[in-house]
Amino acid sequence: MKNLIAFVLSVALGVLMVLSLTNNDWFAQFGYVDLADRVSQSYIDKDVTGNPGEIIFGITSNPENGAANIVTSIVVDYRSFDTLGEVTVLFISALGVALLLNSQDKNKRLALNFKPNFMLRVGSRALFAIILMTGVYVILHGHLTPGGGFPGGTMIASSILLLYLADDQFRTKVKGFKLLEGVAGSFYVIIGLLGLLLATYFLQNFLPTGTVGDLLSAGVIPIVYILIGLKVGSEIAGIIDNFLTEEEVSL
Amino acid sequence: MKYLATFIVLFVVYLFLAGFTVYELILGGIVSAALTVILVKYVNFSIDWQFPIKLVKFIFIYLPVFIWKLLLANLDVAKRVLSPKIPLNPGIVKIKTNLQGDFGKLALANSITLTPGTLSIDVEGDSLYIHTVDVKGKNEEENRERISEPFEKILGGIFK
Amino acid sequence: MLIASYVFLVIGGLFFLLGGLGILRMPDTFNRIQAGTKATTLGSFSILIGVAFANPSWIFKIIIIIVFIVISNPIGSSAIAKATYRSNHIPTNLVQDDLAKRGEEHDTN
Amino acid sequence: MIDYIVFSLLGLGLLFALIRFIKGPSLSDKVVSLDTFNMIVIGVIVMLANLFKNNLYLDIAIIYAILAFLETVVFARYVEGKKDANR
Repeated sequence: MKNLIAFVLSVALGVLMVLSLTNNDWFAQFGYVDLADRVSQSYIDKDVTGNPGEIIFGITSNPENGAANIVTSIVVDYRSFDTLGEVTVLFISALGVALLLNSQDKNKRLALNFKPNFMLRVGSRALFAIILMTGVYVILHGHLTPGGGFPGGTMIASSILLLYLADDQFRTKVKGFKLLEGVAGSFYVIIGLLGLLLATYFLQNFLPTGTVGDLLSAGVIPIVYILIGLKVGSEIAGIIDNFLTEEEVSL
Repeated sequence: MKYLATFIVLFVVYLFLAGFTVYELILGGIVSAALTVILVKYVNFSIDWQFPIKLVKFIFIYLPVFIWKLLLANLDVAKRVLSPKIPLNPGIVKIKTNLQGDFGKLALANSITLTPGTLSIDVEGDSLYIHTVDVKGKNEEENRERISEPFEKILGGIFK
Repeated sequence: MLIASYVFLVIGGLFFLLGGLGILRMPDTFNRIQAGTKATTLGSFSILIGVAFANPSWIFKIIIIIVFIVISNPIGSSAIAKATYRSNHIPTNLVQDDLAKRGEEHDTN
Repeated sequence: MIDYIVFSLLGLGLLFALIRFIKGPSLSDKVVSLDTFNMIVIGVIVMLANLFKNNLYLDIAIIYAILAFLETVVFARYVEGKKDANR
């Protein structure tokens, strides 16, 4: 009985799919697509000859997208929805690692049978600040210099990895990471919705773009990059913590 | 006091990386203050009212000695590497130090690594284990006099 | 100014070359660590100072890089040395070994 | 002209470190040569910054220095944990 229902349902679904593909206005015949229906008209109208002029670092103000770094302007502005998906993929993989490696709440640090070097232990406490600040700098200047949220977040996570390697008693607050991750992810969506409200579409840049090359330019891009950096950093730090802890055996 | 030291370190690193404009100053201040509150447990920077004097001592007394020793070390390495038969008499020796603070010992160990023919392997309590290319001293005192004496005198004045 | 920059750059390149040669020619691991660490630290020092002479406005970033390298390079090499010592790869040509004589309680594996 | 000289010196250094990396009888020899290799690459990046007159390369140099240090530490901890992995 169950099999029969499943069979009927899948056949019906297949028929619907085929019908919708063959005889539908949205899926035109091969070669007969009208791009104006599928892509926003403003992007089609734009061409090289309509360029208002050169973009000069530090002089040009209020361009369409204020980021001096072209990769950033594509990743976080034009294809920001894609980036939201990437961040979600990272979140899901972190969740999978957490599910696989520790199913309980109470975990203790994996005991290694060798002590860390003294110089490494003391030096990492000093170098930690430099590494972390460099990560923050990379995140905050994502729209001006090479870098951005993903490498900066990874550097923050690697500073925490350094502390884990250099001190065999060290534990971070995993709860704080989870909270930070959730807050950053939801703020990303909220910014997207604000773009939908204040401008026309999801994740649109709704702040003024400023002068190219200034710290406060490129509208919403730095904010999004800060959120991405926090999210990536906390996720990777959480993964590192998962790998270096073990379940507390309570007999 | 610990908060102030952490804040200063973070702020200076940020400013050196980002440059000295007004926006950077404001943003760096905010970010460093926020991070200071979070991180103060994990770092152990400390500061007191003598810090400027120590910094001046560090730059003008310690650094020239350090750079001179680093140059000598490299000439020593060059001499060893370029001679057709490499002269070696290696060993691991243990020397005592009088420095107390963790950073003082770290600075001493780092300086020893970068001076001619020595490489600090580990520090335990107040004894340093050092691999040296050429064991000359017969006992601990002689080794100490040869390896760590010049730095210990200077660092003792800076890190107590 | 430019002459000083050139001098420092060439010195830095020579010391980097010396580091590579030391890594290649030294007979055991500890000596390789020594040669590599010293030569690359002074080499990067010298190249960075040369670049700072050529472009004086970059001095602050260069200071950060120098400070990081001078702190991190000896620490890294000491970590490798400790690891080499512990992983049963002690060179047999040591004439004296004080690290083996220390208390047994540190040798927990 | 001076750039050619410095780059060729750095390239020779890289070559020697690479030979030791391939030859290196034990794992820690390979880690040491990798450390030296990374430091020389930092020198190359700084030289590129000087050549192109663009200080964005210095950002890359500092990030590379940080990652090289972390790599050294991670490998050192790995070698330290393996008692007989070093042959």
